[in-house]
Amino acid sequence: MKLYEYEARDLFDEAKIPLNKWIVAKNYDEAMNNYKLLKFPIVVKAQVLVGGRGKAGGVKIANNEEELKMHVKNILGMNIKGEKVNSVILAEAAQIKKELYISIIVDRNSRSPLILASKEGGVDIEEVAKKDPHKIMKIKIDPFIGVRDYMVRRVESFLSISNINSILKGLYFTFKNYECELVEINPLALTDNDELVAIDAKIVIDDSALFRLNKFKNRISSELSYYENIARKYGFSYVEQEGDIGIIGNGAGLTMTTMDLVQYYGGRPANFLDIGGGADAEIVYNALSILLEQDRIKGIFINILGGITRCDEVAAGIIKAIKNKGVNKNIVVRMIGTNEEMGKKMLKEYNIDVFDEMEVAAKEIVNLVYKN
Amino acid sequence: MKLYEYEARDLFDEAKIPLNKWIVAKNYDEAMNNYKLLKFPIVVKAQVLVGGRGKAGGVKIANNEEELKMHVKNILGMNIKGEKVNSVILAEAAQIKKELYISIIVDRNSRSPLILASKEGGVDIEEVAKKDPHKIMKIKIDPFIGVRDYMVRRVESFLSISNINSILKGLYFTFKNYECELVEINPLALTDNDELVAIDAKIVIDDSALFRLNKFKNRISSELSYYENIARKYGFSYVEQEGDIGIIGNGAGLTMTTMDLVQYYGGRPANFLDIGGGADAEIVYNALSILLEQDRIKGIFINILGGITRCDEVAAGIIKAIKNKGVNKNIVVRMIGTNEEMGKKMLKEYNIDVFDEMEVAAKEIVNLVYKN
Amino acid sequence: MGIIVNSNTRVLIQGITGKQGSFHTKFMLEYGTQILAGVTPGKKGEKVHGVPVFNTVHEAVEAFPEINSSLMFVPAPYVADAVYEAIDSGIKLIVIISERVPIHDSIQFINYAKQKNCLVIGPNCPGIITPPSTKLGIMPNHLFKAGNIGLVSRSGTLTYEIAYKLLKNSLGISTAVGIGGDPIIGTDFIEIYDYFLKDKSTSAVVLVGEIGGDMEERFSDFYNSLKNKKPVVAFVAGRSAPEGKRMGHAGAIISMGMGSAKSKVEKFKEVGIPVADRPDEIPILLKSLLNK
Amino acid sequence: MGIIVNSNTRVLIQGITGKQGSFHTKFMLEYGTQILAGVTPGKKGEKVHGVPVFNTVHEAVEAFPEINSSLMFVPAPYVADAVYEAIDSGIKLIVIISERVPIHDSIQFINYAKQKNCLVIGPNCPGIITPPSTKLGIMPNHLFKAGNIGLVSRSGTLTYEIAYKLLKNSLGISTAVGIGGDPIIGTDFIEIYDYFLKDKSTSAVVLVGEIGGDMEERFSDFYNSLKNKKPVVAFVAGRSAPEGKRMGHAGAIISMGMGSAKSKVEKFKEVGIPVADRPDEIPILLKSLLNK
Repeated sequence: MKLYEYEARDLFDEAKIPLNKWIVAKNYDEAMNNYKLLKFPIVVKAQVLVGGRGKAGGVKIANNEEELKMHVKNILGMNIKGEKVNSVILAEAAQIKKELYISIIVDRNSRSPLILASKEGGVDIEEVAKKDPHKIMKIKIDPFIGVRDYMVRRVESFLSISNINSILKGLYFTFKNYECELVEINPLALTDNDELVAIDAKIVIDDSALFRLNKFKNRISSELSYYENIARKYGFSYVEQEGDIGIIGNGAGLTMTTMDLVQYYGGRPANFLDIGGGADAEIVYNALSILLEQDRIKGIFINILGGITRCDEVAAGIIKAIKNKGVNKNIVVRMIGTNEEMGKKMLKEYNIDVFDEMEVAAKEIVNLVYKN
Repeated sequence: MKLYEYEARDLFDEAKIPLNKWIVAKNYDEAMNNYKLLKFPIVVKAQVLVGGRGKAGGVKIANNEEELKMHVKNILGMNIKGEKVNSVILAEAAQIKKELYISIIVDRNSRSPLILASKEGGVDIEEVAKKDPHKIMKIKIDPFIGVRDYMVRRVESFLSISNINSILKGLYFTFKNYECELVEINPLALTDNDELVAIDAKIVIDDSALFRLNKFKNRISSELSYYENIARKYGFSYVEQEGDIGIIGNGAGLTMTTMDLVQYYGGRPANFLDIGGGADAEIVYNALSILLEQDRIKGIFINILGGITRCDEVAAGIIKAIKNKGVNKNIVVRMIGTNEEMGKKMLKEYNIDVFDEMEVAAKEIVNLVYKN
Repeated sequence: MGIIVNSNTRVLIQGITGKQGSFHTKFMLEYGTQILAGVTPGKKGEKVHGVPVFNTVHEAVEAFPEINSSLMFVPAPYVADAVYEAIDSGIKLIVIISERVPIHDSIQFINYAKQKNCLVIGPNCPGIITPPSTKLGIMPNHLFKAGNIGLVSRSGTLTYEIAYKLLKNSLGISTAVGIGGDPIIGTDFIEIYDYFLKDKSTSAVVLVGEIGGDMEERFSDFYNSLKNKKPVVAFVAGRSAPEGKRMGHAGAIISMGMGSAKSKVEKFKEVGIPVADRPDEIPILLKSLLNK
Repeated sequence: MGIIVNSNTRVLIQGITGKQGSFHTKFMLEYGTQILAGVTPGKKGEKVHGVPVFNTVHEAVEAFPEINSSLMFVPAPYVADAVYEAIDSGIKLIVIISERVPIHDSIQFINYAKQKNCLVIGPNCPGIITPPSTKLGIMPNHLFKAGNIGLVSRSGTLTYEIAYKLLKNSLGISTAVGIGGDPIIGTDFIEIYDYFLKDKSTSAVVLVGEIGGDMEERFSDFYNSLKNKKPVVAFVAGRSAPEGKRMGHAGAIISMGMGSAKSKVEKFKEVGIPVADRPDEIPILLKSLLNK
């Protein structure tokens, strides 16, 4: 779960990581009432979870009250890549001598946290890694000993600075304490008087750890669309796409492959929907209902390989949805495995053809949706 | 450094380890003013660092105010194995169904913390280990993962109880947080209503960690005798014994061996005094002065193998002591190694014989002290 | 034969009395797996499909010293403790079925396991199966027949799909390993392939990747560096997946331009590993490699 | 020849610019030790008796990849960090001279070192010396001449005393190891004796114990269980020590009836290891064993 910048800044404050002075405002009045705590020039930053807000006009500098009013008005309520701006950060613009980069990430390869430090900050770190790999230093953190002083000295030596100890220890504190996948300062500014200040704050928390993170466990993720939130409630996994063929599968890899096959045969998948292992009729009903409701979806491909999942349960869920919601779309079902015969027989009665091979079924749904 | 029971109880309170209700009192009035917080019967316990206070009459049960007054009066100021009782604990006597034992120790063999649990508490755990080893369970704690729930379940299963989780986690918290060599509850009482309560509290803190333990770093250890405290101030290591031949050596092993040799030849070592590595004349002077001051000491054996320690510095320290304090005791010096010739020459001028072999020198000091 | 598990494998089930644990214990027993004991704290003395249940791993191992492997159906919050218990009891293979294990827990217990020379497979995996009779996992029994194809996959149901395709094309499996769909897992493609290289019963390997991370790219580099190889056919799920969205699996996410199917497919092809565009191409590619 | 260190040992000194570090660097160089670099944070570019100083171990090892050992004169509060730095830079032998290292630090870094296959000697030890020319330690150079006696000791000066007795009796040393006087140390009697068993240049071993703990007792059991042994002569310091008092060394304390010299001497004798009552008996006992 990605945090908003202002949430990440709160955690940085807790970890005593120095930030340029800032306030957050949920509306115009709040911004205008509180901005006087800050000195001009002031940066106004849209609070959204999608990347690239700067290029989208979500970050502006105000040199006086006039400009500030204008920027706050413009940015609040703005739509950035489909996400509405509901709050802004106002922050003092730092006098920056040099922009650096520092983060701690979960490294899949070493199965450990990793410190990433870059001599070039304020830009896409992946770009730096590709273009100038020598500008990036990586230090593996053994999870049992944490960030040690010697690592601090190595980073300082690499970045030619001398005061990153508390920042690095603070980052690791946040990383551990809030079970993060990523804590990032980009840019980390070296100011004209040689102080280090975080100008931005990015934190991604491990979803699987939310149950024990009291501070965040009830936070609703506004990254999710309307249907994605419904899916989370019903206990299956749903990701929206822009296409017109709805997808239901059991298992993440099989569901992705189902989408891939639809695309392979020229179709446009409308979503990823994984009902998980051992889903009962009710889950299948809820899953199918979400897709049936959406007008943009012209056809639905249900792909089940029954292991723990029983084909008769899946069939029962499909039948319930057809009865309750009515059928206004093409539906193709591929179903093999546990109780396959019973499931097939049940669906026959509703005139739904069931396929054995997913490739054949994928071709069929594409034909049905686009060729008619 | 061993803590007093009341200090250990404070740490247990911090760690939320349940204790029988208690107060500490430094004098009679304090005890009488505060005892009403407790219900009779009340146990009065002498606060000393030496073991065996119970047998020495330092622990008594009072069933009413009368008895309480008597016990507090008797115990405060009492002398237990040379240690004066300066404070007492008053504690409610628990209704005990069964006495158990639990501790966490530093285990030299596995280089790890170790949980020790015994079905028999309130007695000497070493005795139980010898007599009934099957009554004791040992679980190694990996320092990087700490006390895990499964260890709690194993201890509970072994002791036939079901609620030691918070006690064991609390003990480990104390053990880690205060860098202990030992945290021990003996006995751990199972009360009539099946609750677990610590009836005693023993903690030994690692001396080497004191510099970073703010709570204890300035605590003066009253375990130490007058001269032991002086020695600590001067930066050498001194342990008092009951004999009459004073010992000075450089290095712990060599100094112990020096004592052993004196004993081997029939003498009684009066102390252990290790001046450490690279001692200068001033340290030698201070060390020798401590021994020269003590009337019980009849002779002194100085045994130096010079490596970093220079024999001329040692000689200078000896000469300064002789000049300032006067010689009223036999002194035998064994000295080889760095600047040996110079040191020997210096001492010759003061008619002090210097030996090459420690065995010969040891025999000589024993002869001088006892045969004259 | 096969890798990691075989007829010498003696299994403990941690979390045996739960719904999933009990359900799959039955199917594993039916497949022929030698399950000696189960553990659920507080359930000592019970039996699950004839398998005795203990309170602690220590007790189970004391009663059955032959136990050399543990399979976990423990709820995610308790997985870490269960793993430490198994490792500290001397178990050298741990297969973790549980999903949604916190990443920081996985980091710690996987590093701990490595120190103690214990092999961890998973978390969030379907397990490992060596046909004809050893299954530590949740795969449908009937799809896995003995043969000479090694199968290693980041995905569960997709593994069964491929086993089904192999079966229909008269190809059998030496061992199939689901390594798990989390970002942090105990054993990766390189390590499993290394086992297959040493296994005489394996002639070729199917490697099933998916979006997220760079395990496929790292495998390709490793494969390329080898002198003696066994043929590999690869498949990558998620060609149609958008950036920045987790596709069901915690580890299946394209982030910051990293982990796309395109990158993985290109890298495989670059080092000479044929990539199937559809699952039904896998048996065809395999047969052509095996007939070379 | 000798054990652990020899003419192939290339040394880094951590804490080289301190008083002790600089002083002993000189004597080690005089003895013939190959010291390539030193580390003291903030002192990069300085030289100590000609040895270049770096800010971090990483830099030193980058400049001198031949470095395979580190000797530490770091102040006690900073020892743990220095050890982690050395281990994470790939160094496989660490000798820690520093005294008063917190026990909880030692527990952690010694366990960490073991995971990474790094050998730690100490803390609170005089070091290790293989005559005629390799010393990682603080022993007086002139007492240590090459020969066939292995020497392992919990004590510093007492080790020199015994080296002096051997020298006077025309006995030389293969390697002498001071394992350290702390309760928690990296390497114990058993491990060092194991090295001596495999060392062709060692014919007999002098083992110098002292009160505290049960390392001597555990060694005796180990020795007793061996089929092929080399002769051992033991000495135990602290026969006259009282219970409950630390005798200088942090680890030298008889507590709760454990760790007395009497127990150790009896145990040695029980398994057939002759024990010298006085240091000057050691050469006599050695000669009689070697002439058997």
